[in-house]
Amino acid sequence: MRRYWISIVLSAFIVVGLGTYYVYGAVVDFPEYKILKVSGDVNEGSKISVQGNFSDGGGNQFLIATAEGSDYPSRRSIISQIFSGSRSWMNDQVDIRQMLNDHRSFMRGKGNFTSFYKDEEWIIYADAVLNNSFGVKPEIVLSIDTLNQTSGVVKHYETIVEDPMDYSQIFVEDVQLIGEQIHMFINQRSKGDLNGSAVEYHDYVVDMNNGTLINNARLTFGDNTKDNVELFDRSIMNTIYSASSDHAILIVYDEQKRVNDYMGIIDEHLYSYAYKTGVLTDLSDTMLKAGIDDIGEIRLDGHILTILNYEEDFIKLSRYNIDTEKVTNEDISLSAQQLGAEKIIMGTTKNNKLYILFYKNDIPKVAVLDTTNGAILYTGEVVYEGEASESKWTMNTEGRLYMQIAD
Amino acid sequence: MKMNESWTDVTFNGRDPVYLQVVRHFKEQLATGRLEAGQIIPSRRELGAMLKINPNTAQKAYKEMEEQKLIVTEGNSPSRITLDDNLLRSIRSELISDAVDAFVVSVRKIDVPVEELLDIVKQKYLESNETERQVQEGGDQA
Amino acid sequence: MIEVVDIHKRYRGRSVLNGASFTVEKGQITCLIGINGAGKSTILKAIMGLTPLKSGTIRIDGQPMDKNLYESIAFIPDHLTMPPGMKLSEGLRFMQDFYQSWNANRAEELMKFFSLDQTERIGNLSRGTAAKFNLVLGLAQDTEYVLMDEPFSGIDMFSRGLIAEVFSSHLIEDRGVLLTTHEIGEVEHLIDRALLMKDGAICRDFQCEQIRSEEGKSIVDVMREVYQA
Amino acid sequence: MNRYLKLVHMEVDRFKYILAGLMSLTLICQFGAVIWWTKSAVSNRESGAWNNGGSMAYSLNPSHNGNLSFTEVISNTQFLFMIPILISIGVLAIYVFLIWYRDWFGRNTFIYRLLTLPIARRHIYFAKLTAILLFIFGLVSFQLALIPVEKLIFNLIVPSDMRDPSYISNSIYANPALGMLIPWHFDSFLVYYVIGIIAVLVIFAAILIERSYGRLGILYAILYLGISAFLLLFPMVGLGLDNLNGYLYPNEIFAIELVMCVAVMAVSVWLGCRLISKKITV
Repeated sequence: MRRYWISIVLSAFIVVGLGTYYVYGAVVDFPEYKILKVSGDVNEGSKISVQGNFSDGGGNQFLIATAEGSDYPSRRSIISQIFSGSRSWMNDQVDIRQMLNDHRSFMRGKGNFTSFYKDEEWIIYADAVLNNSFGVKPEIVLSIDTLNQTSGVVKHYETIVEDPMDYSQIFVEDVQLIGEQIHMFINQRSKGDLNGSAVEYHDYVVDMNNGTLINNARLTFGDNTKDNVELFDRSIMNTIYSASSDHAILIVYDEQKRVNDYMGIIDEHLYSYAYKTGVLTDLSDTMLKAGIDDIGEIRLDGHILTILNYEEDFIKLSRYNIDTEKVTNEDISLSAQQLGAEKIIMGTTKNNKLYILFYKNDIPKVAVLDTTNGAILYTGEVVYEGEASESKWTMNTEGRLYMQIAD
Repeated sequence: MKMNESWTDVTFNGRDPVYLQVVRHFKEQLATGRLEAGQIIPSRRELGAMLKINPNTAQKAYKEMEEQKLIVTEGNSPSRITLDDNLLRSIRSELISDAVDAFVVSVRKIDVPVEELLDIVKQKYLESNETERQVQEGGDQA
Repeated sequence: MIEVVDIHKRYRGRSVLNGASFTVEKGQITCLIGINGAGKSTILKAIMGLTPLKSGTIRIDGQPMDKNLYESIAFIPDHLTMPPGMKLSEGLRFMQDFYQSWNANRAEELMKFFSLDQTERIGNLSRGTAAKFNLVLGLAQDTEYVLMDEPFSGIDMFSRGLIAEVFSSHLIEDRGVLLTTHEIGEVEHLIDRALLMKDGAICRDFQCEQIRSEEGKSIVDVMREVYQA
Repeated sequence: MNRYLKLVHMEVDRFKYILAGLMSLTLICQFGAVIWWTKSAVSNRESGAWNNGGSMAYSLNPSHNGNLSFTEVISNTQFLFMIPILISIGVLAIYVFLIWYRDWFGRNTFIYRLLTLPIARRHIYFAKLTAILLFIFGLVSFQLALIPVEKLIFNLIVPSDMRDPSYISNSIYANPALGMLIPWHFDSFLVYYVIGIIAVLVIFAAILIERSYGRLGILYAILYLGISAFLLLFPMVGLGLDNLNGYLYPNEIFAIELVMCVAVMAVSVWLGCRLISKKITV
């Protein structure tokens, strides 16, 4: 046996070395951060996940803290990084995730989540493809798949729309079903860089029974006549893309013509487009009347516009009803002091809750408010769980902090 | 074994079967008295080693000699030279006659008168003996 | 008995073996004679299963080559087959480890006979010494058969003597020996049987003593007939 | 003792000096790096040079309170740490070929002996494979064992009041090479090294093909390498894994990739064993 010592030692060394590392070392040896309840109902905090960095001198480690504990994405198994990591945007949408589970075969090869529409009876996927292959006259192909959830019947139509201005980009912003008509809200950009490129919004209406194009309405807004002014636009769609909604929101900035860089906004308009009537109304003035002077972070739920504004020292939330053209209830407005915060980092709303992330003496904290009445439902803070000797750690507040709310 | 030195420097020709050449060598040894009647002879393995021939050949040679009654082997005891004097004597005369025959055949071609021939033979033979003796003495002194 | 039946082999487009057939009997020294590149070594390799054949069969005591037969047939190639890094002692150790047929005492005996130094590194051996150690490795196995490739090629004459002595010793006795050579010289009187190779086949196969007594020819004479014809 | 294990030992024995060399190289480079960097950092602080913006290494880190952590040492000595690792990888990669070819070439062709051993020839194949794995994991666990020692050295040099605590596994990640070598997650470890093993198996098969079919063999071998590489890579790049309209779902692509790996692995082993026992020629 003694002749073989070298091999025996080597093997033993390997087993012991790797064994200990992967059985003990790797598993336990990491800083654990948690969101701990300070006041209120624990369940309100369960959806919150705070993202930040942990640093011990070497490069920062991205980490996500929740009520359960902390997760280090960079340390996830390579398999999950490669495979569940790809196309994760699909799974991030709760409605899409549901459809993926229920209708695996229908969802196959459908990856553009703004192209989905879903109600009790129908699931519709309407995509627009630009066919400008060489030698062919450029044309837009509207390809529509419908699934009748009760009968399980799947239909597929393709409708060709000729493309007068040779679009370089085409993007389906929203799909809605009104009666038996499929509305495709599409953003088309002609060739050329951002400024100087022509933008059009179209509402293509297609008959869901035979796929024929009923109407192609181009939305006209702002006026391009003013010289040294350029229009920049952004669109706001229903928070849950696949859900049915009567409106699409467009925000248009009149911006001073760029000489070499940004010259400042002259004016901004907020339009709402009603699918039923096809009418585009400028809400800017009425909203001003309603006391909304700044559209910061804006989201659309059905016919309710939620407008959230925050700075380091205050946060303000307004809810505006597009149909009644009035704010639904008193604004919720809080100062940092009221929150007991040194600095408000961010706020976000979800299902009638306002979530706020802030920190005080280097400890990240979170608060949850009811948007209907402004009541504080929950407050919590991110704490380090570990040996006291190393408790000097907090989540690195110099690095960017961010908050996500699970569905 | 005293006999070795006279054995190790045997050279064979490639044309006659090796085992016959071995037998012949034995006979020469006998005729010149290097081997005596009844003397124990090397085992075939030793022989093979001494003559650098493979054991099968040695075996064959011994078989031949046994058939010619030249050597005898009782049971497991090592082979020894036969004690049969007549046979031994006949070997000697056989060797001599063989040699003389060969000599006669070659000398016939130039027919020399027998007396002259005998003289020459006698003279040469003595000379060769003389030189041989000197060689041996030289060897002994060294 | 080793039976080689109608073996064919092609190498780099030319046919090296071309229907060679012969047998090797136990208790006999059989010599495979042929000019360089006649395919002598190839035959030995083929018997040892070191190179695949195009066609033909090789049987050892009636069965095809398989791992257990390596216990009963030893191969002594024309060069050492042990890593240069090893000491001679380690080399012997290695053989002992893997061959049940290994006979340690005989190995000792042979090492003494060739007066080889156990502590020497295999890489540092001179050609002659290497050849001797090679013989030790092959002959210290208690095998039925021994195959030797050119045991005398490039060996100084003193070593030749020693090696020749091995052939006429009990180490060879009762075994079936097949050796190859391109110069008959040293082995002329050692071998029982000669196989003359030509064009990848055996063109003459005779018992040496027989051809001497019956035709009064030496092996060299026969070779002349074959190779100068 | 089982003959297969004896063969493994023999292969290990033949590589021991190179292995020892690589290990000591790693040790010298990394210890040297740690000592040198830490010492200079400490003296920097004692001389107070660093907080008037002396050495830039620290100013890189925004949240720096003047204390030193072991992780910081690793992240500032990456190059010196990587050199021995890369050299080791290179040497092992070459030896994957040499472990076979050294038995064919040179004055003594050991392969004659190996192939005429009274054992099933696949043992030779697996012995060489096992040896390679022992070398790889031997070096990895050696590296792993070095890190705590290096941390100890760090603690000895730096006075405790100037020390920030740090996590071994985070320190490992401070150097990408170490992170690859010893991933934090065991799944990743498996994935990396199984891929490596598959590569070794494919190369072994290619070598044995070349050894079995002479000059034409070189062509076949390259062909085999190409095909295997294609089969292994195709599912990852060819099936639109991150194309949002890709027809296959990611987990389906994963399944295909898995099947490919198993297939290539199995075929390579089978081919290797078959060639060495039937077709190989010396």
